[in-house]
Amino acid sequence: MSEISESAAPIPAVDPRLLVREQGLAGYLAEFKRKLRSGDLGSVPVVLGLILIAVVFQAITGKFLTAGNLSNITLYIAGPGLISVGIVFVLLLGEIDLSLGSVAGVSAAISAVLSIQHGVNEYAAAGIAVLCALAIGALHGFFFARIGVPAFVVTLAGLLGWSGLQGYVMGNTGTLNNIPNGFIANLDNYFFDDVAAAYGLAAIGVAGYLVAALLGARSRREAGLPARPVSEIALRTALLAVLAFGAAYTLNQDRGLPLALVVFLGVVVITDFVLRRTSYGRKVFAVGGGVEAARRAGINVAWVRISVFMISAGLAAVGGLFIASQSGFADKSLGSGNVLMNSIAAAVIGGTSLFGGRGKTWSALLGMLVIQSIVTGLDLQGISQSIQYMITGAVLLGAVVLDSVSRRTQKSAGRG
Amino acid sequence: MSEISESAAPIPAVDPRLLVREQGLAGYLAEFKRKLRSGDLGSVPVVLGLILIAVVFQAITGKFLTAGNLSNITLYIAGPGLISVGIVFVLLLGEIDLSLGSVAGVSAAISAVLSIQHGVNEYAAAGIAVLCALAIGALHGFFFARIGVPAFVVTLAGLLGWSGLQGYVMGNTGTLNNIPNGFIANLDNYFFDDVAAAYGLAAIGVAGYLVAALLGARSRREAGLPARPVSEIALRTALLAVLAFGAAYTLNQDRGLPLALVVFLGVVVITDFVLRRTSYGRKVFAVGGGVEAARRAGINVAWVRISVFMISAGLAAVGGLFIASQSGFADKSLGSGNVLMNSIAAAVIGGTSLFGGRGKTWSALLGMLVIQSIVTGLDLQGISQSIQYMITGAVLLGAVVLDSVSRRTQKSAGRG
Amino acid sequence: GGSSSNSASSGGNKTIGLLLPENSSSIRYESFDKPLIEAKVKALCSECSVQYNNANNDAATQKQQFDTMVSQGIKVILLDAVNAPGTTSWITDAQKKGVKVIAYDRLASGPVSAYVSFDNEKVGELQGQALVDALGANAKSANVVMINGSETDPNAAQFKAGAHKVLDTGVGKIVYEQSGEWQPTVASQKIGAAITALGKNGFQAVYSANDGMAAAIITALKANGINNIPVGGQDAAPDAIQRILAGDQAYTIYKAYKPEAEGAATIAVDLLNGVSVGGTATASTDSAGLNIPSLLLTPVVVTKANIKDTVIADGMYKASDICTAQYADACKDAKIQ
Amino acid sequence: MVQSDTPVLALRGVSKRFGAVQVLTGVDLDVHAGQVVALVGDNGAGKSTLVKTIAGVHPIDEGTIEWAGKQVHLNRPQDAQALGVATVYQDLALCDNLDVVANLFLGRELIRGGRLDEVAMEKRAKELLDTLSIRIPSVRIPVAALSGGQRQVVAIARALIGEPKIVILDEPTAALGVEQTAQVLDLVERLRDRGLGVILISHNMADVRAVADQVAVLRLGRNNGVFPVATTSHETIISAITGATDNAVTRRQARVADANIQASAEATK
Amino acid sequence: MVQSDTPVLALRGVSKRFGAVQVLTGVDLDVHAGQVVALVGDNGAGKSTLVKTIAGVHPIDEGTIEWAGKQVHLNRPQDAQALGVATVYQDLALCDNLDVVANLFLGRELIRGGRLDEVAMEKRAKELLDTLSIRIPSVRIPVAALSGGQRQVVAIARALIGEPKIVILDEPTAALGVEQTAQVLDLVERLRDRGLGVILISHNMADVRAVADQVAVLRLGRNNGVFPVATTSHETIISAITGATDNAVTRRQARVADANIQASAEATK
Ligand SMILES: Nc1ncnc2c1ncn2[C@@H]1O[C@H](COP(=O)(O)OP(=O)(O)OP(=O)(O)O)[C@@H](O)[C@H]1O
Ligand SMILES: Nc1ncnc2c1ncn2[C@@H]1O[C@H](COP(=O)(O)OP(=O)(O)OP(=O)(O)O)[C@@H](O)[C@H]1O
Ligand SMILES: O[C@@H]1[C@@H](O)[C@H](O)OC[C@H]1O
Ligand SMILES: [Mg+2]
Ligand SMILES: [Mg+2]
Repeated sequence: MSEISESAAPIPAVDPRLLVREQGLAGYLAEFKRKLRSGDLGSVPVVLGLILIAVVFQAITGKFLTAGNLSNITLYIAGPGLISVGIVFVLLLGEIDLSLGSVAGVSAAISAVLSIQHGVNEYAAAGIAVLCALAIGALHGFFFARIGVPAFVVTLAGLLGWSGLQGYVMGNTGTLNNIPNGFIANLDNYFFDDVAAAYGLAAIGVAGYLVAALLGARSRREAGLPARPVSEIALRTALLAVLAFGAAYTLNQDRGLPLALVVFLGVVVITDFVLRRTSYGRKVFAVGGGVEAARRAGINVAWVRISVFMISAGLAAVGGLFIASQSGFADKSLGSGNVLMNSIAAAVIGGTSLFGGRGKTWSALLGMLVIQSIVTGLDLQGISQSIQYMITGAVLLGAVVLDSVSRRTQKSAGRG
Repeated sequence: MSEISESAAPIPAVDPRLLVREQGLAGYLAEFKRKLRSGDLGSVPVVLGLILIAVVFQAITGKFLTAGNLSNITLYIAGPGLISVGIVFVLLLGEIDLSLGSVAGVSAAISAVLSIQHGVNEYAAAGIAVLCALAIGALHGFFFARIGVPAFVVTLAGLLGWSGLQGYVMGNTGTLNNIPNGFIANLDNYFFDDVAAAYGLAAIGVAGYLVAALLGARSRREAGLPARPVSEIALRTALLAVLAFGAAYTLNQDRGLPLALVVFLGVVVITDFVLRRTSYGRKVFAVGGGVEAARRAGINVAWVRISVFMISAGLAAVGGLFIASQSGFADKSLGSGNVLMNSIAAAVIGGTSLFGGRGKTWSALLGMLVIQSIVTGLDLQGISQSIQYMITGAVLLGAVVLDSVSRRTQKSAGRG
Repeated sequence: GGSSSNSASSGGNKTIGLLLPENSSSIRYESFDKPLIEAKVKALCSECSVQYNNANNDAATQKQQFDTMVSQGIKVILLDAVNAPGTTSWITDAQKKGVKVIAYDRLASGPVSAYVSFDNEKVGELQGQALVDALGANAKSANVVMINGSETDPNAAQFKAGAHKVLDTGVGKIVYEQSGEWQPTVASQKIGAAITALGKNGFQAVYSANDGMAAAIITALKANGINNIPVGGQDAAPDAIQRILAGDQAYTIYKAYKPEAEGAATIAVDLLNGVSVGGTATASTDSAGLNIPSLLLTPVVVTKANIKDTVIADGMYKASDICTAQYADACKDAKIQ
Repeated sequence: MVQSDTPVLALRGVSKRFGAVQVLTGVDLDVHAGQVVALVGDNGAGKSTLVKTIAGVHPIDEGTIEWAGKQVHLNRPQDAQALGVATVYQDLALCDNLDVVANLFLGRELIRGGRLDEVAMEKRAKELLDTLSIRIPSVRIPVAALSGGQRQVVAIARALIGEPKIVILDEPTAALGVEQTAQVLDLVERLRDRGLGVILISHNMADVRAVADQVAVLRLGRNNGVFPVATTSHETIISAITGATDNAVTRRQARVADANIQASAEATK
Repeated sequence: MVQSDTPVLALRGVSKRFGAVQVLTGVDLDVHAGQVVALVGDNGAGKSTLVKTIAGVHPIDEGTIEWAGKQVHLNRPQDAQALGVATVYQDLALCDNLDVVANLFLGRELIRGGRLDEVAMEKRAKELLDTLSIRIPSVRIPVAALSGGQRQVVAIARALIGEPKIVILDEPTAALGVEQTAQVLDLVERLRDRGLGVILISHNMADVRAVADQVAVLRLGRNNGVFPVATTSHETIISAITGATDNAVTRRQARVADANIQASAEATK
């Protein structure tokens, strides 16, 4: 129906009320200052909070910023972090999944029983466990999307039911040690100790970002659309490079590039791509932003919901395997305790809304780093449990207050 | 501005499209049938689920419906039930409070330490504990409503912080036994063993309902508004009477009327009144239904939020005292574990929405009865832990599927 | 209803209640205690039955289960309390209704009729001593890391106290001490923090309060390139036995569940029949001024040297349970087949 | 105006109930290709409910819906979209969290190499919005930040993506400025000229008379007459809507005329 | 039309920015008691934003607001309400989960003996809705179940509870039927006669000319003239709104007139 353009009244391309950014670096800085003032800062407050936490713990313990400690932190966050990525998907729908700890537990149990007790190949066993988790997610999704049981109740039933199944599968065994140097044992404990690995990954990441940004900007300019100036792309790439190569250097000071970090980062990057750049991701956001509007747009809401619950369960299964790898075994209590709460908290601290339609999978990474940094910092200091709980609570609150205050400025300046 | 009515065009009183109910009992039944068909059944499905659970467990164990067991169930639900009532308030706002288990725990700890270790009068100690909880709730509310930190994060920090404080307050003691026959000891264990007590309460309840319904109907008729027909009031009163006197008879077969039941029922009735019949309650619903609309209506949203978090924390404190009474002691882990999840689940199972603006405090009672019946029924049968988890999960889901299926019919017939 | 006031010995109700605290951090409860007790009760009294509930580590839940049993008219209850010091009022009230309670494994406070257990402080002492032994000549100069049980578990405090009794004088220094909350992942992170704080050579042994945490600790140590320093636990879990065989773990504490469970079952049936328990409960324990007839068993340290003579000889595990393909060689070395 | 004998869309005896309210009772409606049918009626007459049944949002309780002479079942919005029904809802049905471009293409995103072709979508979005004379600060802000009229134009533009056979517009100009309204009326005429069927709901009789061929009146959920626009007077339609010749409109006109003849002449101009 | 010298409400140099968009720039506005000021402008001109600053929903960035000659600070809706500003928002701002009665009295419930006086509220609600000629199946259904026009009437009725000094109506008749529109226009006149100040936002020039005393035009967030209605022509106002004498409206009129003189005569009647 493009012929309807024929009678269009000429409208100036740019609305005169839009405060257009000056070209070049100066404009970039001016815009940053404006954003700072109006509180529109994205992830900056959380990152600042993270830096603050690191600096304070370094000052207190003198050990926080050692290569070994930072490397350990990447190992600790992989398992719960993967679960948290799944939770971001569920939160984007404006729903909750309470079962993910149990799903992680039952998956680790299935994989361990198959490979250790029944001699199934470890890769196959892990694959079967993930498939079981996908089926579990589909079941949750079915009851939620088709029968209409609130997700909270479905996944609460799942929380109970699957941890029961986990106990049942483990049977009288109780604990199954990972096969030494096997696939599961290595997941969270393998390091690419060639220095080239870490630097290579950093280089690929930075180059990938640069190429994508330049190509994107070019195709926008060709289409006559406003595009990011090259100076800004350069600045962002430089920042990314400092971060990436800094991390690579630090990891190489210790044991090298952890496999766990590669997997976790890979999952975050891929899911971020899926959510922001594919029509599936668009559907997830649409359902989270307004179920009825999404339905009227012809989106198969039930299928989107079911698929999201499958994704979250699948990622929880992988997270469970990482947790088993970290502890050295699978047992009846894997995935219980704080695992679920921490994963949800990470997503929320990282900036994903509990009310749907707003968030990104990077928040799982950022939030997990905040939580784990607090825990590890306090562990380094070796304080008693009660005091540790109190401090963790306070620091958690503090880390988010920063973000909230900036958002509040933004809100009072917006429609909200 | 009543003079603006002067030029009103005459409009027939009743819209011809409104399917007006026939007068009398016949009309009542016809409407019930219509509601049944369109799935607009309110609490009926949950009540049916409850009856089903009771019948099944009676058939299996042969002991479920004994007076002693039913009487015990009322004791078990009082503590978590009171917490659940507080959760209903929070859920009505569309928010969540994760700290309530810890608040219950820290309150019980404060009360126990004051009365047992420091010799403070037990009533005063309990009062101080509740005041502390109110202060805690105000603090949560402040961070949420004024600073803008998401309630999830504030109360997660609270969950950690207050359970840390609980451990700190209990110190090296670990466990403090209630003073024998003291105030706390009696809370959940005292029975009015005079048969007149239970029957009297039943009579007051039924008579109160009848008088209120008749007066309400009269004043509506006098104002020319459609009112409930007397036949319907009679029917409802009769149903209530059967239920109330049946319960009274059963309790009198055992140890009499439990104080815990009186308190729990009293709290449910009073909070129900506050939510449905006062302007404060109206404000809570308004904020839950649409923050911005409520704000523009001139409602002090921040104050409503803070007060709700105070109510939930205060009720959690009372719940904590009941739990201490039930277990016989206060310790470092009181309020941890399933307490919070069960309380939230009860509210949701009873029909309160997680998304705000829809629910009632009776759902705390109904939902708690469902959960506790499953647990007690399975305990009577004495099955192993894993299997018990799986059955609990399945029955929980089953109990809500009934409700969801009926709501789905309703939804497909409505705007939803 | 619970209105029956007949004395227990008149035999109205032939059910024995069994209340266990949890089933996730240790397999003992549903793999050993429960089946062993059920079998022994059946063997002693064919018309008797056992009603079992598990509290999932929640004291309030356990109280509900206790009350439910009392109101059903059960007259003898074996109670392994989630919170042992908190049961005074439970047992006092039950006693008034003619219900007899046996404190199983943990000494429930209040007027219990008998007590069957291992000595938890003794467990801690044995753990400490085993660690000192594993360090051998270096013990006096060794730095030791302690990862204790949960601060909310009263048993954990006793293990900790017992271990300290030995370690405080037996080793050089406790350089890092934290609660692992009975959670493997937590224990793993605590040991990571200890390595960061003290350096890879900063300690020479790790005390872990149980086997579950020990497994995670050993994994973390290996991941940090620390091999072959003594780590010990308790519970004699099968995987721990395997680690001991492989040389990864130094020792565990074996609490022989069979005599404990069977002794408890015997006492329970005796109480049900109104028979004196003196034949089984030969010892006596002081509990708030009361002398409780007791059966106190001695825990045993298990190292590579005595696996064959303890857990295998007692029939707790079959050799085939332990000697899976990976451990076949180690089994041969330890003369287990 | 090319009209065939079988209507593209025909409703026969359609009824719909919500709980205790019988919203539609035995409603008939015919829409031919190349025809603009205005659906008018009092507030709450059931117009929006009727078009939602056609759009597959609310399945009907009784009656039949025919598409090009064949009975169809419209149970989900997809069903109607697949036939070629594009709908602009009165409540707009936009996703507040998504930006203008994402809303325009929701469910019909342009894809290139497996990923969203944001450049092409953004370009097309700008063109479409220009056609409708709307000025939006940026097509990359969430629609929650748009003015009422801007939102409405976004919703209208949505309906023009794809190749519909029938376009339903539920009060499309309610929030629009004079210029935008004129553009939408132009648009309706262009759609008719291209042989599409259009259902236009509006309370603005001037607009209705300007573009509609037929006026179908709904009153209290029932048909209350179908009038050819060319040969029916304004008063006839108003009294079919209100159900009376003496109504607030006529009373107001009379009163205003009494009070100030000159002002009245201006006002109705 | 009783008018005093000091306006009840006066805005001086009001500016407001949302993020990267400068929505209002140095806007002035005067409203006297007993005066109806129409605020008109293109979609997105900033009309709703301007009234929201008066209603205390969005605090202003720059400029001053004077109430009866004294400077006031309106930071919360309560502040404006306390002065006597009643507002009907374009997006209505109703609580979807509450029923009609609860929405009408939200924040100003009638109380008797400590509890809500539901009977009195329900009675008063029915009276109010009757005044506005609206038919709503039941005042006890949640407003989510109402038609667009029904919801709008509820929002208008809300503004009449209490004793306002200034009533702001942001496109109050956008979703209303002919009869309801007439009632609302009557209402505006009655409010003026009772000495209240009224700000009326509308895109419907006929309505504006019918009831307004003055027309204030906003264009791209700036003042673009204030005109007395009686002495200003339709075309002048339209070109102040669109910023051009050649616009879609005039083009459309010319085209339609060419094509069909008779239809055109009918349509503008
Ligand atoms: N929160 C916000 N963030 C960014 N821009 C906004 C926000 N709120 C409003 N705007 C912009 O401000 C401008 C004015 O909006 P406003 O709602 O005041 O217009 P209006 O004159 O009422 O238009 P209409 O006639 O369509 O209702 C619009 O361009 C809109 O996109
Ligand atoms: N979910 C629902 N439950 C009950 N009644 C409903 C529901 N949805 C709509 N109604 C009622 O149906 C009637 C028709 O509504 P509808 O929205 O179709 O009217 P309309 O003709 O579009 O009115 P308007 O011109 O105001 O937009 C109204 O009386 C409304 O209250
Ligand atoms: O055996 C141990 C038990 O005694 C303790 O209470 O919990 C942890 C177990 O390992
Ligand atoms: Mg409508
Ligand atoms: Mg507007």
